[in-house]
Amino acid sequence: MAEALSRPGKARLGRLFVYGCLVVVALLYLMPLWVMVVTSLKPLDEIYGGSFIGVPKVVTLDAWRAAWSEACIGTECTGLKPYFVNSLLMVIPAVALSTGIGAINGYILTKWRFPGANFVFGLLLFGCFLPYQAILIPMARTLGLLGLAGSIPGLVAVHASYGICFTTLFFRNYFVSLPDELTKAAMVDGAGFFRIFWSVILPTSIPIIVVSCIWQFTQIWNDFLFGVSFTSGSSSPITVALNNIVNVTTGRKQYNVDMAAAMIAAIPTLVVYIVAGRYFVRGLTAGAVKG
Amino acid sequence: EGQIEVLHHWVSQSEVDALNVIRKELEAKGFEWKDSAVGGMSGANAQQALRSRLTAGNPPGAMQFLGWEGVQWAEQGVVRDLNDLATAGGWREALAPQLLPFVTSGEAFIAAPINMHRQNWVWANRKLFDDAGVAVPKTWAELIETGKTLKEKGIVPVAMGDEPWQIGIIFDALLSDINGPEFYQKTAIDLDPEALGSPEMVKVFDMLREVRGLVDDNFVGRDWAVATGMVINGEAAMQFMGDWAKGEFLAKGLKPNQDFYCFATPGEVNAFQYLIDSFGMFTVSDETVQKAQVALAETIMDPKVQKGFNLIKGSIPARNDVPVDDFDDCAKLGYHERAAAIEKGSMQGAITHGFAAKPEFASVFSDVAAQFFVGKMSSEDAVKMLVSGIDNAR
Amino acid sequence: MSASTRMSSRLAGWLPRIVVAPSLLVVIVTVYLFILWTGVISVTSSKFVPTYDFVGLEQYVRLWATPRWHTAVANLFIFSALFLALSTGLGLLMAILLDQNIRAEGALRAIYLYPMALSFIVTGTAWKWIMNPGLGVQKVVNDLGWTDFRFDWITNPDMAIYTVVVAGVWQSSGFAMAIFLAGLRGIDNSVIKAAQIEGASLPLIYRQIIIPMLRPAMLSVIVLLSYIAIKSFDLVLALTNGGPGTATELPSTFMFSATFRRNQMGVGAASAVMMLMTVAAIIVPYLYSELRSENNG
Amino acid sequence: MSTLEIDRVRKAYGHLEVLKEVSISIGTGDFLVLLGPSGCGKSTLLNMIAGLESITGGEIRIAGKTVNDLSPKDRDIAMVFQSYALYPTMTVRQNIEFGMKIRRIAQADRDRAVKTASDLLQITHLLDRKPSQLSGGQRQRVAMGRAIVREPKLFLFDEPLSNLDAKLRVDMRTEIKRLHARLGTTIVYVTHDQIEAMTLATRVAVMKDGVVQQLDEPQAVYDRPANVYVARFVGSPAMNIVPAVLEAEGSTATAVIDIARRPAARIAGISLSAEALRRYAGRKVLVGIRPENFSIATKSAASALTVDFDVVEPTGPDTLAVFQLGGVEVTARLPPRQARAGREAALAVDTSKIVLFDSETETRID
Amino acid sequence: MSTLEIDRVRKAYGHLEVLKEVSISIGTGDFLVLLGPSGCGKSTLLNMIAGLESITGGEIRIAGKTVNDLSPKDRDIAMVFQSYALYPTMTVRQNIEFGMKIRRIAQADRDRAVKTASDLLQITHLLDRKPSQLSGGQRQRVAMGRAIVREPKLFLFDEPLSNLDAKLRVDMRTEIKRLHARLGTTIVYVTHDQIEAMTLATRVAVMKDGVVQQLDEPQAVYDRPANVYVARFVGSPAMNIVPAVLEAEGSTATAVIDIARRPAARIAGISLSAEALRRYAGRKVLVGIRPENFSIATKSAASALTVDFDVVEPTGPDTLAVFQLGGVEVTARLPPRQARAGREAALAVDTSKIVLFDSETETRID
Ligand SMILES: Nc1ncnc2c1ncn2[C@@H]1O[C@H](COP(=O)(O)OP(=O)(O)OP(=O)(O)O)[C@@H](O)[C@H]1O
Ligand SMILES: Nc1ncnc2c1ncn2[C@@H]1O[C@H](COP(=O)(O)OP(=O)(O)OP(=O)(O)O)[C@@H](O)[C@H]1O
Ligand SMILES: [Mg+2]
Ligand SMILES: [Mg+2]
Repeated sequence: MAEALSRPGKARLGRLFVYGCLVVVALLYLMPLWVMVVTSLKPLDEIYGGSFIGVPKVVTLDAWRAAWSEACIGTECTGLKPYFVNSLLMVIPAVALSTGIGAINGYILTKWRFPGANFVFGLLLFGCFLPYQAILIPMARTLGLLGLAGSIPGLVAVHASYGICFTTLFFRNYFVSLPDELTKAAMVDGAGFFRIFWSVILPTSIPIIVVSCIWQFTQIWNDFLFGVSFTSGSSSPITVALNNIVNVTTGRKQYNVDMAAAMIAAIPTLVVYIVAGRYFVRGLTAGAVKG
Repeated sequence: EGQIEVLHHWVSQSEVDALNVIRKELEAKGFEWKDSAVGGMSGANAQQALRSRLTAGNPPGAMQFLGWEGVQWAEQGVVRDLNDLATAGGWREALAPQLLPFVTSGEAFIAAPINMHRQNWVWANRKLFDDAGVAVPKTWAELIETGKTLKEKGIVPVAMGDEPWQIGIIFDALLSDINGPEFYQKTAIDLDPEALGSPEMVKVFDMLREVRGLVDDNFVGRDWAVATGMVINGEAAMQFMGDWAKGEFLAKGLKPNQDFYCFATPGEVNAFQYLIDSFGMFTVSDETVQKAQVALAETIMDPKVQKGFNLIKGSIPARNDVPVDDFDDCAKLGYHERAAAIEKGSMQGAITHGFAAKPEFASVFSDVAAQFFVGKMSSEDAVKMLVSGIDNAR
Repeated sequence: MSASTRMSSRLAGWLPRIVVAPSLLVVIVTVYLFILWTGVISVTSSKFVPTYDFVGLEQYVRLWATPRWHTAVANLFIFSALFLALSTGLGLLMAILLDQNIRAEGALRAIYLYPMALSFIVTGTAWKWIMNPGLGVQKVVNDLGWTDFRFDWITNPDMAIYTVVVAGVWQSSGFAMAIFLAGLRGIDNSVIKAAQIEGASLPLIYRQIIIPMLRPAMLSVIVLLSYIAIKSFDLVLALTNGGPGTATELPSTFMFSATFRRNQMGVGAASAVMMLMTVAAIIVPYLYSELRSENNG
Repeated sequence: MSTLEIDRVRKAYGHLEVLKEVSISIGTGDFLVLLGPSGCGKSTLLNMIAGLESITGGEIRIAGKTVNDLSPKDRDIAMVFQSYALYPTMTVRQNIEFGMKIRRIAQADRDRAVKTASDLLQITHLLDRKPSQLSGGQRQRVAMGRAIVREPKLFLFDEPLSNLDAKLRVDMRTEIKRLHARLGTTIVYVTHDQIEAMTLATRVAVMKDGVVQQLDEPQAVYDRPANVYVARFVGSPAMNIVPAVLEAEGSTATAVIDIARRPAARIAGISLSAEALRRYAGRKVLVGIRPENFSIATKSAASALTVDFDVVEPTGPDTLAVFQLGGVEVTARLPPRQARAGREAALAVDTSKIVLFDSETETRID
Repeated sequence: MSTLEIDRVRKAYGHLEVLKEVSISIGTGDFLVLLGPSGCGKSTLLNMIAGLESITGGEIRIAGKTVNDLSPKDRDIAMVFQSYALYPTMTVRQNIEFGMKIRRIAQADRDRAVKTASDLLQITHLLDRKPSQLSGGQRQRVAMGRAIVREPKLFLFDEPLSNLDAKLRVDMRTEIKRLHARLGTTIVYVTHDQIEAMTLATRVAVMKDGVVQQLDEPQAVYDRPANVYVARFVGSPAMNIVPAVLEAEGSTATAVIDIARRPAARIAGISLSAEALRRYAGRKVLVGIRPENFSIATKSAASALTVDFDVVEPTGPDTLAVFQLGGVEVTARLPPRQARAGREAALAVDTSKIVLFDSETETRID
C-alpha cells in the first residue's frame, strides 16, 4: 500500500528522515551483536583489563575455536560440537512432528468441522499460554512413566506436544482462508481424507509451513528449561552446554569464549531468520495474523 | 568394571581440573565416569535437573550436594546409605562434628564430603595498603576507617557485585563478627525470633550500610571474578569472598602476604564460616553402578585425592586429618584457624551457601540483606522484614 | 445400499475426530492435567517434593505475605504495561517506516527480527555491559564530553525494572513489527487514496485511518506480547538475576526459585496458579471473541 | 425413468430450516437450473445431491438408487464450482487427471480421456500450465474438463459463470449450452442470474427461502410466472407489477389503472377464465406487464396510455424508459431514439402477454 | 468552457507506455464514461485526473486551470472507488464527514451537508452503522455520499458498480443516472461494462491499449462504431462482423456473403458515399450487423438470407439464434418462440443499420 503514499516531488527531506530513523534504530538493535562480536575476538586479558565494548586491540579467533571444539563442559572438553549435533537431532524431528501434526489439526478444524471443533481449538490454543515452569515436575513424571526420561526422544516429545498448540493456531488461521470448495472438489473426485490433505491441501500451504517451521525452530533451538530438565550429560542440547560454558559460579568467566559460544549457538536461528525472514512476514500475512 | 553418572554444577576451569583428580583416580580403578554438568544459578539448575530426574525415576549414580540437599533427599529415601563404608573408613572421626548434620541422616551416612571452603575471607591488595599506610584491620570499625582512607585516595575500597550471594557473604560475616558466634547460632541456625528482632541485629544492618559506602556505584551485574580482577589490578583494595578467589591471585603469579593479603573478616572471635561439597549416591538397582558408587565414595574420601583435589580447587580438605604442608599460606592459615574455630565453636555453616538454616529461611536472609544493601531501607525496617519473612516461611 | 458402504461412510464421518484425538489427548494431559496437578499441589504443604495433604489456602496466604511476591506482581504490571506499550509503539513505527518503499527493506527487517532468534542466556551479558554505567553507554557518552550524562538505571533498584523493559523491547519489538507489517500489507490501497483526495495529510491518514484499521493485528500483537511478558524468565535471569536485591523479580522467576531454590513447592504452585489465572483472564475473553466473531463473519 | 429425484428433501442447520420439503424430479438429458437469490439454499441443495452435506429429511435418488448415505465419490457425479476449485499446485493436466488417478485408471486411458476432453474444450495448449497462469475463462474450461473426464451420470454446476466478466459470461454460456447438446448428460446448474437460467435450462426451479416457487420450462416461467415473486425475479428489467381494478367486459377483462394527474388508464381485452373473471370482477388485482410488451402507440390506438417519461436509458439495441403508472415505477423497453426524458408519450400494451395476480396471495390468476 | 481537458496526456511506467497521447475534453454537466477492457489504462487515466498518479507527458486542465502539479486535495474533485474505500473503523456519518472535518468546516454546516446528502441517497437510517454492517448497495451509496458532500467541480467514479450483483447493478445504475440529472455535476466514470456506458454516458470514450478509439455520444458509438474493435466491444451480444465482397448497384452497395452449402447471400441497398462506393466496389469488406437488426423474413422479402440455426437461446423477452454466415458465427436477436435449433429459417436484415469496415485497417467506411 505504500506506493499510494509516495508522491513525487513531496519532499526528499521526508525520505531522508525515514531512512534516518530506520538506520538509527537498526544501529541500536545491532549494538548487542556488536558487543558480542568484538568480545569474541578479544583475548581474555584485554577484557579483564577493562575493555568491554570497545574495538579489540588484538583480533584472535581462539575463542571461536575454543567454543567450537575445545571448551570444557563439565569434565568433557569437547566444545559445543557434540551438543550442536544433539540440538539438530532434537530440533529436526520436533519441528517436523509439531508442524505435521499442527497441519493436520488445522486441516481438520477448518475443512472437517465437527460439533465442538471450536471448543477443541480453544483448548489447544490455551496451551500456547502456559508458563512452562509450572509443569516441569509432572512432565518429568510422565516422561519417566513413558521411559523417555533423560533422552533426546523424550525432549522431542515435550517440544512437539507444546508445539502443537502454536502450529495448530498457525495452520488453522491459514486454512480458514482456503476455499472449502477445494476440499469438496477433491471429495467429488473421489479423494479421501488423507489423500485430500496430502495431494491438495499440503502443497498449497508452503508459506504457512515456513512460518510454522521458523517459529518452532527458534523456540525449540533456544529452549533451555526443557533441555536442562529432561536431558542429561552428553544428550543435552546446545543451550544447556552453552549455559555450562557461560554460567560459571565460582570460577572465572571466559567472556570471549562465552560470546563466541553464544554466537555459534545462535547461527542456525540467525540463518533461518535471514534466509526465510521474507517468507516469515509473508506467511504471517497469510495466516498467523487475522485481519 | 562399571559406569557411574555424576551430576554436578562445576563448570569453571579450576573446578573441572579439580574434579578431574577424582575422575582419574576412579578411572584408574577401572570405573567409567559419565559426566553430567549443569552449571548456573549456584547449583539451582542442577537441583532442578535432579528433581526432574528423580521424579522421572531416572536418578544419576552420584550427585554433588550443597547444604541441606543431601539430607532432604535422604529423608525421601532415595539416597544410598554409605554407613558400612564410613564405619570401615573411620570417616566420622576424620570430619569436624559440625559437618555431620550435612552428611548423615539418622543412622545413615549419606554423602562423602570432598572439600571445605571458607566463605568469610577478605582479599586485599598489599601495595595499596602499603601506599596508603594502612594495616590489616582488626575490627570492622577499623576496616571501615581503612576503607574511608583508601576512598579519599581515589581507590575503590571494596570491590564486589550486586548479586544477593555476594552481599550475603558480608552479611553472614557481620552476623558473627559483630555479635559473636552464639548470636549467629541463635539467628542463622536456630532462627530464634527474639534474637532475630533484637537491637543487635539492627547493629548488623547498620554496619552493612557502612560497607555499602565503601562500594563503587558500578557494582551492578559485576561478576565476582571481575571484582577480584579489580583488586589484583589495584583499582580496588579489598574484596569479601570465599577462598575460591585465591585462584585468581595465584593465576597471576601473585604471592600471599607479599602481593596480597588474605585474612578473615575481623571479629572478636575469629569466625570460620564454611561450606562443603559432598557427593551422595542414589539408590539404584543396577549392580555395576552400585559397585561404582562404592568406588567413587572411597575415592573421594581418600586423603590423597582430597589433597590433590583441594590443591587445585583452592579449598582445604574436608577431612581434618589431611596435612596441608604443600598448600599455600592462605590455605594453611585457614586450616589452622579451622582447628581453633572447632574448639571455640565458631566454626559455623554459611547461610548464604545453605549450610545454616534450610533454604526457605536462608533465602529470606539473603533477600533482606540484598534489598537493604542496594536500596535505602532503614536498619529497623530491614530487621522487621527479616522477622516477618522468617515467620512467613515457617 | 450395502451395509458395508454405510459403515465406511460412517467411519469416514468419525475419521477427523479420530485423527485429532491424539493431539487433543496430549494437550489435555500436558496442559490441563498438569495445571490441575499444580492446582492440587498449591493446596498441600509440599515443600521439597510433592506431598498430598490438604492444607487449604495456607500456601496462598503465605505467598501473599511474601514481600518478594509483591515486588514480583508490581513488577509484572510495570513491566508488562511498559513492555507492551513500547514494543507495540516501536513495532508499529518501524512497520510504518518500513512500508514506505524502502530500498533495503529485507536487510533492515532481518536486523529488527534477529533479536528474536537469539537466546537471552548470552545477549543478557551484552546488555549488562551496555547498561553498566562504568562500561557501557554512560561511559561512552561521558568520554565524548557530556560528563553529566547518567544512564545508571541498572544500579538503581527503583529503575532496574526499566532496564529489563529496554532489553525486552529490543527482543520483541521486531516481532511486533513483522505482524504490523503483515497487517499494513493487507490494507486496501484505495482507502488511502480516498483520504488523500479528501485532503488528509499523511500523519493524519495514519492516525485516523490506517492505525485504527490495524486493530486485528494490534490484538494479535498484544496477546502474544502479554504472553511473552508473563513468561519472561531468561530475560530477567540473564540481565539482572532478579537484582539489584530483589528489585526485578517477576512471577516466573519467583515461581522457579520458590520451587527449585527455596524448597517451597507449595508456594511455587500457588504462584503458578495465580499466573495461570492472570493469563486466563487475558486469553479466554480474547479466544472467545475471536472464535465468536469468526462464526458470525 | 428420471435420472434425479429429489423427494421431500429437508435441511436444517440446528434450528435454522434452510430447505423445506423440496421435491424436484428430472429426466435423463435434462438441464435443470436452480434459480434463486443469494441465501435461498441453492448451493445447499446441490451439495446435498453431491453428498457434501448430510440430508436432514427426505430422499435423493440418482438413477433410481437412493444415495442418502453414499459418499460423494460413489454417486457417479461430477461438479464444477463457482470458484472452480482448481488445485492450485497442480498443472491443468494433473488437475484433470486427479480423479482418474485416484480411481487407479491406467495411464494410457487417462491420457486418452484428457486428450478428448481438452480437445473438446480447446485447452490442449494449456495442459502444462498452472491454474494461476490461466485467465478466468480458461480456468472455467479446465474445471469443466475435470468434470467431463469422469463421464458421470449427473453434472452439477454451482454458479460456474459468476466469476467471469460480462462478455466472457455470454460466450461461456453458449459453450455450456453447446456442450450439453453434444454430451447429452443430465445437468443440475445453480445460478442467481435469471438470464443464465432462461438460456440454458430445459427445466427451471425458482427457489425462495428454501421453497421451490415454480418448476417449469424456462419460457413458461417467463410467460406465466406462478406468482409475483417469480415474475419479478425472472426477466430484466423486471416485470412491472401495477395495481389495478378489474372490470369484466364480456368474456375479457379490463384493468383500470390510476395515473397521476391524468384520467385513469384502461387496458382492455385481457383474456381470463370465466370463473376467475367472475371472482375478481370489481376487485383489486396486480397487473404484470413485461417491459418489452410496451410499444409506442400509433396515434389511432384505442387503449393507449399517456405517460410522462422520467428517466430514459438507451442501452444500444433498445431504450429503457421509466415512468409512473398506478403509483409505481414502470419500465418500458422501446426501440432506440423513440423516447426522450421529460416528454409525454402514448404507449400501447400487448394485452395477450399480460399476467394477472391476486393482490393478496400474489399468485397468478388464470 | 470545458470543465475537463485532457491534452495529449501520456503515462509510462519505466519503458511500459500505458497511455499514449490521450486527448479528451468535456463540458460542464457532461457524463464521460471511459470504457475499455481490463488493463487498457482507464484507472490510470482516472488516477491522473485525480492527482494520484504523476503525468508523464501532456496536460490536464480542470475548469481551465492546469492541474498537473496540484495535489489531489487542491483539484476540487471527489472520487468513488471500485472497492468504495470506506474507512472501516468509522461510522457512515464519520465517513461522510471526514473530508469536511479536515477542511475545518463548522459542525453545523457539516451536519447540514450530511443530512442533505443522506436524504438524497436514502441512507439517513444508516448513519450510525459501520461499513461492515452495510450491504453492497448501501456501501456504494455511502461512498457516493462522501463524494457528494464535497460539492466538487468534478466527480470521478472507478467502476463503482462492478462489485454489486446483477440486479442491484441495474438499480444503482438508474440511481446514478438520476443523481447526475439532479446535481448536474460533471462526471468521469470508468467501467468495462458497455451497458453502463450506454445507459449513463453523455459522452463515451472507448479505449484500447492506452489509445482512445472513439469519443462520441453513446448511441453514435453504438450505431456508427469507428472500427471493428469498438463495434465488437459495444453491444451485447456483440455486433456480427461478416466478411463479404462489395458490389456497386447504382448509388447503393450490395454485400455478397458466402453461406456454406447454399448459394451466396446478397444484402442489397446499403447506402454509402459515392467516393467509398467507387473505392471499395469489387473489394473485400467487413459487414457489421447488430443481432437485433435481423428479423424473421416474411415470405415475400427479396433480400432474405436462408440459414440453419445452430444454437437457440431464449432469454425471455427475446431469443438468440446462432448460425453460420460468411464462415463466421453470427447471432440474431429474434422475438421469443420464433426460432428452433436445427431448423432452417429465412432472415431479413435492416440494411439502414448496416455498417461497413475496411477489411485491412478495420476502420469504418462511410
Ligand atoms: N454450515 C452452515 N451452518 C448454518 N447455516 C448455513 C450453513 N451453510 C449455509 N447456511 C445457511 O443456509 C442458507 C442457504 O445457504 P446456501 O449456501 O445454500 O445459499 P445459496 O442459495 O447458495 O446462496 P448464494 O447464491 O449466496 O451462494 C443461508 O442462509 C446460509 O446462511
Ligand atoms: N504501478 C504500476 N507499474 C507498472 N505498470 C502498471 C502500474 N499500474 C498499472 N500498470 C499497468 O498499466 C496498465 C493499465 O492499468 P489500469 O489499472 O489503468 O487498467 P484498467 O483499465 O483500470 O484495468 P481494470 O479494468 O482491470 O481496472 C496495465 O497493463 C497495468 O499492468
Ligand atoms: Mg451458493
Ligand atoms: Mg481499473
